[in-house]
Amino acid sequence: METALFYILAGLIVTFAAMTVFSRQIFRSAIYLLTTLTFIAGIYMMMEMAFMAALQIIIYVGGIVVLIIFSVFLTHKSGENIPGQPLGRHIRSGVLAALGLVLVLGVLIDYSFTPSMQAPIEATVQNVGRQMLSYTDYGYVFPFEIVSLFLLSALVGSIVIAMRSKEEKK
Amino acid sequence: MEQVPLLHVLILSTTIFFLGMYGFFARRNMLMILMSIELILNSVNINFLAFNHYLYPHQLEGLFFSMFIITVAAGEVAVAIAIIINLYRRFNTVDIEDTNTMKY
Amino acid sequence: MNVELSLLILLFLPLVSFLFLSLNGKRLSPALAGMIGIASLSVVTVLSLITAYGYFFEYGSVADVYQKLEPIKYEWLRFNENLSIDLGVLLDPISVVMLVVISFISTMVHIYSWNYMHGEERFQMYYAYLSLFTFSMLGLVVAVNMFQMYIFWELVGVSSFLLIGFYYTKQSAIAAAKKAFIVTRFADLGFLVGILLMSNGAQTLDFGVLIERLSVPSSPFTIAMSTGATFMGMSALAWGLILVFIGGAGKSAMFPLHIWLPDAMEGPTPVSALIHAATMVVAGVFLVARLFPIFAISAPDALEVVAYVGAFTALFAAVIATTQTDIKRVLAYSTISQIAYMMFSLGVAGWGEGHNEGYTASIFHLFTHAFFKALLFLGAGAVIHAVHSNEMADMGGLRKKLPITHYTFLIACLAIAGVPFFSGFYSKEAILSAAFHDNKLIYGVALFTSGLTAFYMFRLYFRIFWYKEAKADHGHGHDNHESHTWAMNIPLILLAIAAFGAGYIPFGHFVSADRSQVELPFHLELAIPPVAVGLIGILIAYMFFVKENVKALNVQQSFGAFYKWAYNKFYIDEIYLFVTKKVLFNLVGRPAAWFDRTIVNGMINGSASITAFSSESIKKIQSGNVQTYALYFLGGVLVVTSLLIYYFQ
Amino acid sequence: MIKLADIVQWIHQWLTDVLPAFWATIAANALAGIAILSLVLVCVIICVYMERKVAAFMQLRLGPMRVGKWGSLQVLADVIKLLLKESFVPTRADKILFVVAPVLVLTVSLMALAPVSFSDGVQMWDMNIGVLYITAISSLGVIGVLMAGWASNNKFSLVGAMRAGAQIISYELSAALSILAIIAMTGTLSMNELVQSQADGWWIFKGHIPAVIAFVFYVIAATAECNRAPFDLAEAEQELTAGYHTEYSGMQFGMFYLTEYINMIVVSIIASTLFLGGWQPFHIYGFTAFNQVMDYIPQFFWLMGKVFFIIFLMMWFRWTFPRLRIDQLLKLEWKYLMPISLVNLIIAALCTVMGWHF
Repeated sequence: METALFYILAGLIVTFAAMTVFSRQIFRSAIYLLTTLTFIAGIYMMMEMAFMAALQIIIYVGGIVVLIIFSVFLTHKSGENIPGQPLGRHIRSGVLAALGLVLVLGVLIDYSFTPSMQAPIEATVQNVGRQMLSYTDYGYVFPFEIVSLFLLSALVGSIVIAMRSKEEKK
Repeated sequence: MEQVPLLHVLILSTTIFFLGMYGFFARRNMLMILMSIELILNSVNINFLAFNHYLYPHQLEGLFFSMFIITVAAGEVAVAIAIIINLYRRFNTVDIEDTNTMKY
Repeated sequence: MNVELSLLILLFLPLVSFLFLSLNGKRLSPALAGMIGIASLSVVTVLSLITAYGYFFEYGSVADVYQKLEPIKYEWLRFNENLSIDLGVLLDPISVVMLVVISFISTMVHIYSWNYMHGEERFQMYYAYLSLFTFSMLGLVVAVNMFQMYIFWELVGVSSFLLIGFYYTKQSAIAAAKKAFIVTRFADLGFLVGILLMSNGAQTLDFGVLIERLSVPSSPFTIAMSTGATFMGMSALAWGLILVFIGGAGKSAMFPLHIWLPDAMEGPTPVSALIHAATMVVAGVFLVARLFPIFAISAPDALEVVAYVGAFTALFAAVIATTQTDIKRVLAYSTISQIAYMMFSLGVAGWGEGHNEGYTASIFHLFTHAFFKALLFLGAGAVIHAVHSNEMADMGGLRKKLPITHYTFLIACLAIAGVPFFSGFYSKEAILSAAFHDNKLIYGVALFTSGLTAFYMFRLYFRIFWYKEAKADHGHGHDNHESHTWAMNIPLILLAIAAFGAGYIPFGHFVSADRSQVELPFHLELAIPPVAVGLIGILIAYMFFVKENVKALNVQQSFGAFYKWAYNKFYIDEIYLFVTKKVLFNLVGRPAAWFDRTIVNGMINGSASITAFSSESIKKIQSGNVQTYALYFLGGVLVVTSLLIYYFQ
Repeated sequence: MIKLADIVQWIHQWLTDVLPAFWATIAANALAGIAILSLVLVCVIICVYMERKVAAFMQLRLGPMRVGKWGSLQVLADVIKLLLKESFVPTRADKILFVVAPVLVLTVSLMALAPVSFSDGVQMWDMNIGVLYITAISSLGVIGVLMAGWASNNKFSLVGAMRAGAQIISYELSAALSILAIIAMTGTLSMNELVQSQADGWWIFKGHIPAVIAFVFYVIAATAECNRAPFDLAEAEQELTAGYHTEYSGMQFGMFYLTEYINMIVVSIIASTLFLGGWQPFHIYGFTAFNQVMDYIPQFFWLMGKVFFIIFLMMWFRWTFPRLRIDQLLKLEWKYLMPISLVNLIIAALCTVMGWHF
């Protein structure tokens, strides 16, 4: 049953991802993206990464996609399609992407992975949190601090970029 | 989901990756490009978590990496959208090929 | 107080006051700025007097020979093991004398300017510039190193540029500042080349070592430099010295580089007194004196050039001075003439017993001239302040209105004319006797010039203070003008005392070519002709100008064309203009411009159009579109990856 | 005494006995869903009736009195009216999204009920990230609102949707920070464990100052998240007709209406679970007899009582405070609530580390 669920999810993900990319209505595109991301969260859930799934939904769905939808609201008119692109562009990109896909899959299929035999560690919030804030081996406190700095600078930077300059206000 | 081979998960992520690639190349709308980038990032996240889950279940490294990727994606989107909004104010369009006043 | 500290304070106090005033000038009240300038310069004067006293009477002399002391020496830039630029302080008789002169005159001018410049805009900046000038001049005279001297030399040029162009809203002031700067810069080029030549020959930039190496005829450096390649019959050493002398001639306004000095009178009058009479213009004399042992011992032919240039300039300037009507210009030409006196005095001097009289005389004249010329300028400034005009025609009969100015001016005139018992008499007599011993032609020229000097100075004096009363067209009364100008009167009185008394200093005891203590000989029979000539000059001036009459006009007409020539400064400026504008521009500038436009530009345009063509053809690829780039990138990655995986495996 | 958990257990046992395992799971899930759905519907009906009555009493009037005794059947009549009305889609609207939007918001708000612990042992899904799950799922609701606003192709809808979106994602921050203050003290995200941790006293009492501040802020933020007055800018009638659901009619509108109340219930459940002890009865330390009496009230009713208390609070706000302007609203969140919540979180963490709570 779980296997079936995975393949259903995978099919949905690929379908919605494709619709995201091909859709000519930008808002729908965003909704498709949202669906894709939610289903990916489902995949995480199946991989026993419930915490990651929740994060995925909170940050991607609740944050990023909402942000994208907001900018869609601000920059597009409801009920209008975005203009299509010349066919050559589609063909070029499509061929290249397909080639890449074929190449990677070709390599992947030939490769055999060796799973670990060690006892698994549960990805609970407690475990994640302990390792995240540990400063011994395999601790992630330094990247954590760096990321917090990064977020701060992104915050300040985006405010500065989007801020109207004074003369513009007049 | 032990019955699902790792390979299938990787095929899924690869497909998403190249779908995102296609979107990145083919679309001219900046928001579309941004969404394609999100797809690409997500496929990478799937890979990290899948490797973590299948190959190194005794560690949480993949989880941490994807967590940081999500964080960076959030920052990236914030800045990108700030830029897009600003460009929209200047050019009244989000088409990437119309915002070419710095060309040549 | 120890010597190093006092010297450091002496040197840097003006710099500190310059920085302080120029950075805070706007925020300070003018009075405060002036007080700061005067106070710092007074301290500098006291310190330099202390230094002079200490040097001459306490630690300077060993066995009656004054030593070259280097109390401060700091290595600044080292090029190789031989060559370095040091910064430091060199104390020897001439630099100590110069310290005293500069700081004293500068202080007088500071005090004088307090009143003279009162109410001027940028009063604070004026004081800042004065401080800067003082700093650079002090640095110049104590330089231990040719290059240090060159640095300060240029600083002196800059500050004189700033001060001449102080009234920068006046077109003529800007032109004069530019002229002074360009002409002296042009001369400094010679100086720089000279420095390079000399330092190449002697493998050092240090004055002490340089003189040591080049003033001994048997030293390998001297032999190498004086026997090597010759150019126009003179050795490399002589050319090096002549090039250095050109630098000095530029600053000291020797013919034909004198043209900037009369124009520099556009600056405020106290500035003229400080820079263009007493200190900066003697830098050239100082430079030649500094290198005098080399001149005298190793390259007498270079020294001869100095002598003839000096003598010619002296006469030339004196002739022009007799015809000018602008009082500051008269003084300017008189300055040129007097500096030339010092110059040829150095030129006629030699090395060794009996010949070094000229050297001492030159520095002596420098010393006395500083006082009376500063006094003349300050007096002229007082007159101008009262009359608001530079022209003689607007003056006359001022002796009652400006009694203090009148008497001090008279003392200065007597001093410069060489009337006995005034300082100028002693120094001039020494110069003339040196010239008489060495070169009769120069002696003759000098004697005649001395008469001319007396004539034009008294022409000036009578014309200003006697003659007829000027038309009272300056409605506002000047009657009590002097009563409240204490700051102008004090320097005048002090300088008058110095101008009278400076001659009684036994100068030979302090300054001589080989730094030993000598007695300047006094030749009564040689003193009579200049005095007689001077008195004749004064008499003629008295006849012509004590009352309004037509005698001067008659004489002037009898000279005819020559008078006109001299009045127009022998058309030197016009010749310069002709040479630069017509000859240089047409013969060099135009062809060069043509070459530049057609050949050089053509080549550049050609390469540019080739580049433009090739870029045009590949421009499409660089579309600035990141998507396209990413597409290419992915394509490249795919190709390389598949090559690596499937082909090179 | 029969506990709710025993009944649930009994039904489960019966199902597994009667049906094969696969179908038993399906049937159990279906039953649980039906139970929750009916519970929620009942609650919503009570809420709607309560809203009217509370509003009426606050304004010194009687409210609905005609349909049924005390107007008790009024809500039922409204539901029938909504069901019978035609749901139509505007011509230029994006039809799919227009139809999906109300379904999405309703689904999402119902999904948020999955990890709720209704009584000791009565829980659909005891997941270890329960609170996080609810936060995540309720953030999905914004999408439905935005979708509705965009799909309606109507400027009132669009502006209303944008306001609602901005408001919800802004206030989610301080809500989450307030939740985190309690999470820091308990060290768990599971709803069940959260309730268990309050057996010896509710967090609002145990956690003293930071918990009280967090509770107040959570209630404010929750009110805003539900787009209720005084934060009902998204549907400010005077300005925007009805906000993002202007174009909706019939049962589609009914779904939005329903969702609004379900959201209230959900946030109230979270508030009561986190701060007011969930289904834990009210105990006073040392008053054994009193505590015994309190224990006799079923846990489910304790939870419901707390939920309705908070809903009543929110209704009280609605008729007490005037509506804010949009800039005031955002200023309140970004300049006051969020910074103070952050500081509060730090204080809570400090209390936890130093053991300053009970």
